[in-house]
Amino acid sequence: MELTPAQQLAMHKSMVRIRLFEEAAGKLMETGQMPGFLHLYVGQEAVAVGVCEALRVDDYITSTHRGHGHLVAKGGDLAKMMAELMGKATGYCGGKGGSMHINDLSLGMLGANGIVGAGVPIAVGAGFRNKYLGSDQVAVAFFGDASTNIGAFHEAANMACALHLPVVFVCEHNMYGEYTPTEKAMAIADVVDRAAGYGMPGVIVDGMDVLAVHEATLEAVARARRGEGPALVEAKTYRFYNHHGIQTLGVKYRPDAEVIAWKERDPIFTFEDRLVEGGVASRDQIEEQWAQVRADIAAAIEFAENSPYPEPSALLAGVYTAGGAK
Amino acid sequence: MELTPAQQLAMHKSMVRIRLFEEAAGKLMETGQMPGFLHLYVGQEAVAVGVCEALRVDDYITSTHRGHGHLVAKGGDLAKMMAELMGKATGYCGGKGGSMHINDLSLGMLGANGIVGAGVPIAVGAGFRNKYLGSDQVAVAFFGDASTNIGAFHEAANMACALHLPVVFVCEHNMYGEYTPTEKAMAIADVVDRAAGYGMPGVIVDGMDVLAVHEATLEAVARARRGEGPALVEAKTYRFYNHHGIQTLGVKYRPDAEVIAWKERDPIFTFEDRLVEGGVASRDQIEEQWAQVRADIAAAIEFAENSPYPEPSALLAGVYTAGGAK
Amino acid sequence: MSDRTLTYGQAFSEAIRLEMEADPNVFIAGEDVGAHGGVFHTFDGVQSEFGERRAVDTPISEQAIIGLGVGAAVTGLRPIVDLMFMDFSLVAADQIVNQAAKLKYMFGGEAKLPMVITTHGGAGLSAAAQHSQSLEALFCHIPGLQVVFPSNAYDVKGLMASAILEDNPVLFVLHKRMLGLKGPVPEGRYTVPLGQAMVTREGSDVTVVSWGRTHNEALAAAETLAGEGVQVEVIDLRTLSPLDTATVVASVKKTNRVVVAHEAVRFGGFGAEVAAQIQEEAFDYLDAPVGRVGAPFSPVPFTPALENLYVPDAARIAESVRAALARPLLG
Amino acid sequence: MSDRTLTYGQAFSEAIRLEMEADPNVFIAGEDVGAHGGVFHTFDGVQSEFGERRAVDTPISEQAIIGLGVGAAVTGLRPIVDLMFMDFSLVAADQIVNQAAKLKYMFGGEAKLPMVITTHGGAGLSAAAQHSQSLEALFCHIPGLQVVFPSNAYDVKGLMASAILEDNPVLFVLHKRMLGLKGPVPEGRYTVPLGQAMVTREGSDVTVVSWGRTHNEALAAAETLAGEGVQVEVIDLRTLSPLDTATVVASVKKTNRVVVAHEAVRFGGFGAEVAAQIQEEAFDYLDAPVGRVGAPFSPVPFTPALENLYVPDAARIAESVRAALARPLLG
Ligand SMILES: Cc1ncc(C[n+]2csc(CCOP(=O)(O)OP(=O)(O)O)c2C)c(N)n1
Ligand SMILES: Cc1ncc(C[n+]2csc(CCOP(=O)(O)OP(=O)(O)O)c2C)c(N)n1
Ligand SMILES: [Mg+2]
Ligand SMILES: [Mg+2]
Repeated sequence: MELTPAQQLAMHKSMVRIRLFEEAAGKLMETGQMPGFLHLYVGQEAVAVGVCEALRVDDYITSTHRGHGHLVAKGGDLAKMMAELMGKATGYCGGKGGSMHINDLSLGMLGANGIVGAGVPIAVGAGFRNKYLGSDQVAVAFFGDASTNIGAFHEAANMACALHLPVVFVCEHNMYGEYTPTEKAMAIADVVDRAAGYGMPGVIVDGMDVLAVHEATLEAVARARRGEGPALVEAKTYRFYNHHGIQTLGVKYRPDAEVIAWKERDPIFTFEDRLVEGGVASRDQIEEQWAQVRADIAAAIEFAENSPYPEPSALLAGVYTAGGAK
Repeated sequence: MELTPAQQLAMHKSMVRIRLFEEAAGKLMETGQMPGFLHLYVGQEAVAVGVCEALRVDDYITSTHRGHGHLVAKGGDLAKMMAELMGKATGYCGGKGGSMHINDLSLGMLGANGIVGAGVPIAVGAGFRNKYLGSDQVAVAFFGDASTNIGAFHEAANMACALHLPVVFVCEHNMYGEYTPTEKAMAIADVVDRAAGYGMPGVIVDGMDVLAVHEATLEAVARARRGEGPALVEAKTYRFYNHHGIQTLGVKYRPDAEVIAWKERDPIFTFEDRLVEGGVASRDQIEEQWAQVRADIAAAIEFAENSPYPEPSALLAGVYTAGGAK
Repeated sequence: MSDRTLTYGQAFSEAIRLEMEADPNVFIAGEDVGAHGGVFHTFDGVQSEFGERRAVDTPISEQAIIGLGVGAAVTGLRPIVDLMFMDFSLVAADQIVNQAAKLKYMFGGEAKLPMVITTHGGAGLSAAAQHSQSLEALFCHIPGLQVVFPSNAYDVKGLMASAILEDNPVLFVLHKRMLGLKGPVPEGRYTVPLGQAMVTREGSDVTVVSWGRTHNEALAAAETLAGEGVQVEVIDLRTLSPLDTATVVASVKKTNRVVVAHEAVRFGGFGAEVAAQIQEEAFDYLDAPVGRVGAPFSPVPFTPALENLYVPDAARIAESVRAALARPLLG
Repeated sequence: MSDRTLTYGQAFSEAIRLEMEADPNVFIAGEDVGAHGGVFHTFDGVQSEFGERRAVDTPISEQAIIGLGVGAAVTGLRPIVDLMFMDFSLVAADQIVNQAAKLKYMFGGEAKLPMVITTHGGAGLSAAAQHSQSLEALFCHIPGLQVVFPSNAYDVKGLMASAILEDNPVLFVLHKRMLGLKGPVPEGRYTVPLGQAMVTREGSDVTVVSWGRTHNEALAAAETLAGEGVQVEVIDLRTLSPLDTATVVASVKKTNRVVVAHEAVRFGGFGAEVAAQIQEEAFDYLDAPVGRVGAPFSPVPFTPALENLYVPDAARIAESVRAALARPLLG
């Protein structure tokens, strides 16, 4: 299925939104305006965007500690995101969740997650719900390469296959789990080698190429919608910043040359070249998109900065839901 | 490596010991003399014996809820086992562990385990110890087919491969986990398909054929001893009795015909035919082995029956070890 | 009260079947809960009535079982997910504590998480240290969860109905030694509200607060003590979290002496919270320290010879009550 | 006391390095504990001194990390295995509670399980609900474990040395907000015995029992209250299990009033056990109910605006002490 120019431009814009949102958040953190831990998604934009472009609003996704990109790609509101990261009452979680628990149920985004691998069984639950209700909605679980070493991932992958649920597993293989090279944490190079152990197909895709990610995901999603069960998509990608925070070069565990080489394959800039070379968009159009997003981000920051912190009374609100199905 | 007649007879005897021990325990349970849950190993004798014959006394094994066979095969003392199952002070655990926690550290048998999959990481710890100390001892983890769906199995298998430890994973695929056919619990037929996902070799072997099991294990063990890392051996086998207790036919979840067909492949009787046909042993010799074991079992029961229950003072003993490395 | 009797286990499956009839979004999932009806047969009849779609046998994957519940609940279903033995809650503790319990709060209060986690706790079957625990204290400490532990068939059915209708995650514990215990159970749907303790025997001399199987030991102890001229008021907490402190404190203000008894290990057990609250709220009314009865500080032993000593029973409760009564009035 | 100072975090790695020098069977394993020195740098210098063999980076596999410790310990090594954040103990709860804690007992008492599980607990970094918990109550309830939670650099080093030398599994909790806190730490090997509380400030009017970061808040509260003419005796439990009841009770018998303060959620927290024991053992000495200070019944909120309200501090402890003192003497 050919993507229209409009779709391709939308994908480009979505990637730029992630990029600029993250870099703005990183700066705010640097200057002490953003509390807590920030795991920036920069570098991996093609994955979230390529995948989410293959989804409908009513499809579900679960995410990770590195979750901003997934929410932006699913259509998240930048202002509510920025406010949440700043701990404001107007944020997505009223300031109670922060970066690691950001979510938008109305967009089917069932949450970033602070526990490695823990979102994957939750996606299986959403997939179960879809099948249970006879709906053709799908559920996508995003997770990192190193997260596939944790039991929850395994149980979830197996259960989705055993129960034949419409779940697509998207592994973002960025070669590291925190500061440990993944090659030290697993004796295989490709996470896709695990798919056969659950009885699902798996495919490796260039995670720096948004169109490739999109195409591979489209197929996996279509299969799941048709009731043919789960599949795994492994996107080879790279995070441009440190595990958390904004350092790029000069970290002990990653050679600078490696970082630089991956940055040369920047998923946004390479896509822009293709858009221009393919006659899909002009440089001006692209610049215009950046400008629009810059304005959106500035507005989001302004909104967040001008928002109040939650009242003390919010502390105990929302631990339980009042009422029930009675 | 050819097995000597003496070795083959020893393997036969070991299988008979398991068979008669289990059937005696089953009878005692039936008549109310044995408390708790009994998960009988009958039918799977060729696996424990084939594997343990490939091990040294100083190699380690971890076991499962269905653990008596593994301890017998590792050289366990039948009297102490029987006493433990009866909850007597003279039992392996002083009556505190029972069937699901039976162990013999002096034989490297690090315990049956009541939690599915939980023994597997412990075997990895023993394998770590071997490598750490530069020893050529290996560690074997026994586990059931259905246990491979639990996270602990996955984490342990991956960790052993990532750290390149001398661990052999032995899956006893008896087609069921409790009352659920394994084909409903996983979308793959062979657990060995999971080995590649960790980066270790895997082999399927006829779990009703003690020599085949032995041969496959020998190779995996030799590899591990040489420092070449983990391997997985999947033995296709069958439990002749119910998940726990002694019912055979007439259970709801397993067709009688299936049970009968597997019983025709009884690992002990088929091995006896081979011993006789191959001129390794006479029928009389074989009958003599059964008689010896029968006497051993009778003595074990007598020992257990005549043993006292633990004193009340034992209740709080052994929660902590006194002293330390100070 | 109805004259129809059901067992504690049957009352459980009846509650499930009635609520599944009433709401197509309620389903059960867990190991062997479907075709086999659960290892303890507490799900008997569910799959035969509702089919495999709504009574789902899962792989042995406790983390994914709870995760399946979380994901299904947050997207609109009302899952009942089973953990078989309470000990296995430890395998799934992250999904229960870090996910199910906290999700709503972390998400800013918008999410709804109507799910029931069912399990079978307690000792008494010679099932040893990994199949006999009473771990309710762990989950009572976790904001976002509710914890229910009934002592009779009537309450099992009514509390389970409430749990299913509840919009928050509930950990519902059945005591596996009580499954065959019969009691009157009305036929139709009814609820027993969560969070309400019940005075199950009135008395004026001393209060015993308990739950689950130990509650019935408390009743037996009260009977024995009645023969000694002591009138024991017995309270069955039924729901541990939220705790019905008011009912407990009202009783203690009347009797001035109290013993809290449970099967779990005494040290760090939930009885400590009950005791701490009683002395906070009824300090001036107490004529003796709040007594606590619980298991000693060891894993559950296998052999009946030791397990019988381990599990707190009526005799130990009576002993603790006598100690509370023996205490002279001061001042 | 030495005039050399180290941070709380440095004292930890120094204890490890000294014990690793002394015993070749001691090693560390966990996520990023090797090359990176731990996410909080509490293992800094270990791999550079002892190499990859004895400072092992593992996959993200908390169950297998603890299992590795159990298997290595029962076969003769002395593992130190790390869980990074205390919240992740829930991922590994089965291996900690059902395996490590119970193995020796289930095996009839013959096995030896010398292992230390290290982790970083507590709030105060805006790390939200899954990276900020104080879950010590869960593990104190488990027979077979010991639980240590130090409040200063000197104790960190001495208690960690004891934990490594100990033949039983120890859960060793560092508070992640205290890692940079400096204090005097002697250079060589020394131990602080497990199971011994310490009176860290003497006083005659009221006792405050605490541990970890909250202990230091208790000291601050005592300082404030001294200005109001109140002499507070402060006790740092240091080890929570086994609990040094004797030291606590002796103090309460002297002061007749007591507050137990901790950072964990108050409901079902370990403070309940301490309070319950105090009223059991010092009932006649108490002039006021045992006060308890703990976090409210909610997950840890992310935003500093709420987290600061959530975490119990000196002001709340002082308030609770004043309430205990305000209580009139009866009788
Ligand atoms: C259960 C658990 N263990 C450890 C951590 C700490 N942690 C957070 S992110 C991370 C690395 C995850 O690596 P990967 O899955 O590859 O994702 P990436 O960060 O590379 O995007 C770790 C170890 C955690 N949050 N949860
Ligand atoms: C964590 C956990 N979940 C569930 C159980 C209950 N259980 C005991 S044995 C068993 C089936 C195991 O099947 P398999 O691994 O194939 O071994 P088999 O019984 O067939 O030998 C189950 C579900 C358990 N003991 N532990
Ligand atoms: Mg990664
Ligand atoms: Mg099986």
